[in-house]
Amino acid sequence: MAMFLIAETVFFFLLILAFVYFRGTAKLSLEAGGIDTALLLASSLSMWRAASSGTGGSRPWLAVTLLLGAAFLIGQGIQYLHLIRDGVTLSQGAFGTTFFTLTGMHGLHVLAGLIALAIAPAPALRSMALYWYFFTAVWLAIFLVAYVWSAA
Amino acid sequence: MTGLGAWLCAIDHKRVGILYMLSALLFFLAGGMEAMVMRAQLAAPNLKLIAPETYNQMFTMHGTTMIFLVAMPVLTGFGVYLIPLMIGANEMALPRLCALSFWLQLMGGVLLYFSFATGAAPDAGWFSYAPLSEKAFSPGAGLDYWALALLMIAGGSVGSAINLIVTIATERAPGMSMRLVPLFVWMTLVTSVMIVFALPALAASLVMLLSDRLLHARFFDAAQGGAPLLWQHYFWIFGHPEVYIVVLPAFGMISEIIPVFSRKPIFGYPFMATSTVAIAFLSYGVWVHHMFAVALGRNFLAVFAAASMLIAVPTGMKIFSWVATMWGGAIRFTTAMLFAVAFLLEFTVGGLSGVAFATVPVDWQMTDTYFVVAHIHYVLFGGTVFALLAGVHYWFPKMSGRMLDEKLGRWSFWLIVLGFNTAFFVQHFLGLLGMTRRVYTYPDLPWFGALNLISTIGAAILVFGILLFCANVAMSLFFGAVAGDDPWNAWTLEWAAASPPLLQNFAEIPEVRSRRPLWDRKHPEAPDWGVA
Amino acid sequence: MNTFFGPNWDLEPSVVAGCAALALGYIAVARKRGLSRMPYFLAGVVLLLLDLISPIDTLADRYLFSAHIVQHFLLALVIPPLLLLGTPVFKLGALNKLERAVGQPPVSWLLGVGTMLAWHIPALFNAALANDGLHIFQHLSFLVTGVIFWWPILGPLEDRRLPALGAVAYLFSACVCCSLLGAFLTLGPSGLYPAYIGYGGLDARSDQQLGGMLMWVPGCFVYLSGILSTVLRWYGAERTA
Amino acid sequence: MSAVFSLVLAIAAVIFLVVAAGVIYSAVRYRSRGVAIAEPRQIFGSRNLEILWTVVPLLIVTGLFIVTVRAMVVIDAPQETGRPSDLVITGHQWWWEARYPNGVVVPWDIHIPTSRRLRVRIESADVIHDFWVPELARKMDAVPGRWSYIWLEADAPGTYAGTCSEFCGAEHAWMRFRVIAEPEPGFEAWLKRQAQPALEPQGIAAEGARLFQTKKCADCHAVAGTGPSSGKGPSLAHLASREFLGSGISRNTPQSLALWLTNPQAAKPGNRMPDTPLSADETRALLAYLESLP
Repeated sequence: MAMFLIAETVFFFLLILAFVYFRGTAKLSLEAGGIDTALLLASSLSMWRAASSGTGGSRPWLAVTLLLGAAFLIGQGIQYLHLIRDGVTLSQGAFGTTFFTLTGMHGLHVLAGLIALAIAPAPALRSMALYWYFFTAVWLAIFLVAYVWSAA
Repeated sequence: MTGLGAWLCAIDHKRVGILYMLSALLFFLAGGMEAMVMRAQLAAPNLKLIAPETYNQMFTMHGTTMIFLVAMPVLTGFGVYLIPLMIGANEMALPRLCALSFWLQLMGGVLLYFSFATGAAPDAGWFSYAPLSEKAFSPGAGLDYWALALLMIAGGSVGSAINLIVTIATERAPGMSMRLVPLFVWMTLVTSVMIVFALPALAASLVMLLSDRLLHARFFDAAQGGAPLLWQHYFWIFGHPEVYIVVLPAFGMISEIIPVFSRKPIFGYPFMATSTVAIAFLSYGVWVHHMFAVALGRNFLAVFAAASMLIAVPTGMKIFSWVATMWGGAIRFTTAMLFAVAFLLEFTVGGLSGVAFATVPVDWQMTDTYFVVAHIHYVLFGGTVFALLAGVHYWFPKMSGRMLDEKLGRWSFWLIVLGFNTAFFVQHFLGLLGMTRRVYTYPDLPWFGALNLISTIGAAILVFGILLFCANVAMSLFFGAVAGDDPWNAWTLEWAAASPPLLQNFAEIPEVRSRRPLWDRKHPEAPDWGVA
Repeated sequence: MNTFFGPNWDLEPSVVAGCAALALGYIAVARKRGLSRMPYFLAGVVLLLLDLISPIDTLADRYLFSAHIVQHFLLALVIPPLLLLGTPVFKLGALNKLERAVGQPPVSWLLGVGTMLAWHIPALFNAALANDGLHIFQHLSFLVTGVIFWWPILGPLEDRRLPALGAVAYLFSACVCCSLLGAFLTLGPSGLYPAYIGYGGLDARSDQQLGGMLMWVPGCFVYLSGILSTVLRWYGAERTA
Repeated sequence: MSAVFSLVLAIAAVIFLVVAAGVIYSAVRYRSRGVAIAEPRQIFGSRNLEILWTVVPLLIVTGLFIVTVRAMVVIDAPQETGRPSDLVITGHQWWWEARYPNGVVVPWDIHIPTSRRLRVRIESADVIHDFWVPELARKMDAVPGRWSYIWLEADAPGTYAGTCSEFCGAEHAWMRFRVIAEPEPGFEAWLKRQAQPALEPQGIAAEGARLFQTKKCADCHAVAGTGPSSGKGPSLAHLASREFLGSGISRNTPQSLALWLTNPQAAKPGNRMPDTPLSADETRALLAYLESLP
């Protein structure tokens, strides 16, 4: 899993780099992004609780993680809708292109993580936890670059 | 399960390894046919055997096939087959991932070739420069197939690379520290780490290309604020390490074969291993030498020229070390050794023409000409394929339990050497005369026709040599002399297993105390671990 | 560089005195343990002296960003390894606590790489140019964190050194950060450091690019050499084991 | 350039000979003669030798690097100077277009004065191309959205072949061009001729001129020597005086010109010119018109 995450690091690093390179500016809602960040951080926390409570993992905490993760995706979806309503789409210049590709790829990974988490057997929980922390960290980087830095 | 079913469901590393090699052979023949179509079209000036679009599809498919569906899988196949045997393990660490990676890679290949059936094979070259690869200039579905297939292959390669890393890290026999692994294992390890770091760059660029093509994103569209050069940067950040990914395991094979047939240990193992690491690191800092013809600023190019020249140093160390291994030995010229020696010479030519390209002013003339075509073929055919042929002749007895026919082997060797050099050496001159690569035809300029005809004749000889080799493999599989466990009197652990190895490779895991465990066993009076 | 010891030399007394003290102190302390490693140490000191008083310093203060990068490169990546190579094995004694605190690889890595990155933030960098005190602090911090950074790799105490694989990861990750900074300075927006006016044929823009590349390539070369020598030493250890 | 290349070639030849000599000597001298003999002396390496063949190549590449940088400075045109470009060259799928400061636009036969170093700007209208005249200049990629500069200079009058050197699609092979260098007075006269407007067409050619508009030829092709071009198709100004058609794929004969009118895809497979149905009379009229463009 660690090796796989190294590969993912390179992948997302390059996508973020592309975003930085284009330096597209559009007004993103810092609040909405902040809420999403908080959701994902909270889910990582509950993931940690779930994974660290004994061999079988903790079912309730796992459910909390799933819910928070899903809430994150819904939050992302709402943001997408707002952006598209404001005319910012994938084909609308450099910002739309890089923003949607970057967050879209991240969202897909979160979605895949959710599904895997829902069906993963207990022994796989520790690997999944690693995966989950990793994509929380990736999101933090995205948040810092896309929401904080590019708005500055 | 028996027969075909057993092969399809195989998760044993030996079977998966063989599957890798067979699929690679199949695609090698396909890629070879594409090459022959091109050589036929180029045999004389102004020929019109095939349409320009068809020609472009041919070289795109040839390049993509040879890199992604031949070189990478066959080297992975050797790794998957040999590495557990070499480190005294009975299995890969993650056997199911091993099978999954293979099928992903194969399905990627099938998807790529399926594009022919839709009538739109990709035609933008194996590095598909944007914006030519964008929907506006390549409206057909071919490039979508290309990108999707490569994404699958990338996934499969990363999977198998991770598996090899974990296997080498955790499954070694007792006593075999990382300092004692055979060089093939070491170089495969370095290669696998490189794959983990390089293939995601390809995946990122493919995702961007697909977003552009299918979702109307604007990554590479200059008119809409995109950056066409971004593709080149990202692709070559993957692409140059890729060259070493398909060369380093071949180095590893040569490092196993030359010592055994020279009856001497490899010269300077620590330097051999360290120079591999140096190559791996440097290969990430040289990608811009594929872009010297772009106006990127003189200083910027100089940086990459320096790094590109520097990479010749560790490569040179290896070549000198191989020669030094032969020096003072007792050399047996089996077919395997013949290919290994030919590798040394051919690869040196390819390496040196590479230094010419690092010299920026030379690159400003010679890049994208047939000089490049000659260079990459000396590296990838003269290097990788010759090493692979040496490897097949060396390990075939282990894999099948039978010897390859030496007489046929020699014939195929000389045909391949003759054909290869005839086909590709003249291409250096074509490049110097100004023939650019990827042209479906050319005007009747002085020498162009004659040199191209020679090249085509050489390619035909090469095909005969390869077919003879295939025939040798097929015949020896059934009629070859029985090999025995250790026909070459070799030193690494795979020769301690049965030929072919049983499902469980080793009845008892041997203990290892030096880099040549079987030498120690055969020479208890002077074991390697006794040498200070 | 019109004349040797001409006006372009910046014979700052504190620097000369500091270097002299360093060299004399070294000889005084190390004499008892033999001076076989002295050439490394003295080379480090001489380089330090040259780095801070030669015309490089004058260029770096006013004219060329790239000269400043050369200065930092020497301060952080060349001089500390030399000093450490020159340091004989000694007992930590009172320094033990300090070593425990900053000699841990994660800490030393963060200090070394963090210093490198932080000082190139334009605001800090330009502030250091404007204020002499800050500038001296900048150079000192490069030197000190440089020594700390290289401690787990080249430090005199074998048992405090990182094992080979760890050392490779340590140096490689640092190399990546350094390269990224270099690449950013080379390829990113120009005019980050407006205090520099260029010199000779070098305009401000190519000056910044050159600086970035100097950080990038020779920087990487140092890290890479570190990695390779670690690997080679690792093999060497096997042979004598 | 050629000096640098010779140097590289010489170094490469020496290294290759050293390696080959080592291989061949070992192969002959140390060949085992069949009979099983005792193992040779086991040598594991030599630190000194390894250092030798690390340091010597290192010195060689350092030297080569210095030579490289010096040559780069001489060859390469600075990308940013105040000096305006003497010539703008644009790559199109699949033809080159040159634009002179006085507004003259010509496809694929680029005239330059001798003994003057021209600052040439390279652009692309669509995909990446590469401008390459081996005898006169370094090659330079034409990247959409970027301006790149080279020096172009011919010491002697003559015709120099050039081609596109970066794969750019179906007809990459026939994206050739020529640089025709002549002494300053001849060049100036040529430039003046190119700037002259087309003559008023007479007789059947006048009918052709009308068709040229109604059949939408003029949407893509300019016929005036100067002024804006649509960028879609090569200018046809002074067509009759040209030696080649279609970036060098055929000579400029009435037959091949007619083929372009009736079946452009047969004239140059894959090119971007659409089929325009023409009757035999219309073809004749258009031909007459085009051949009247001196």
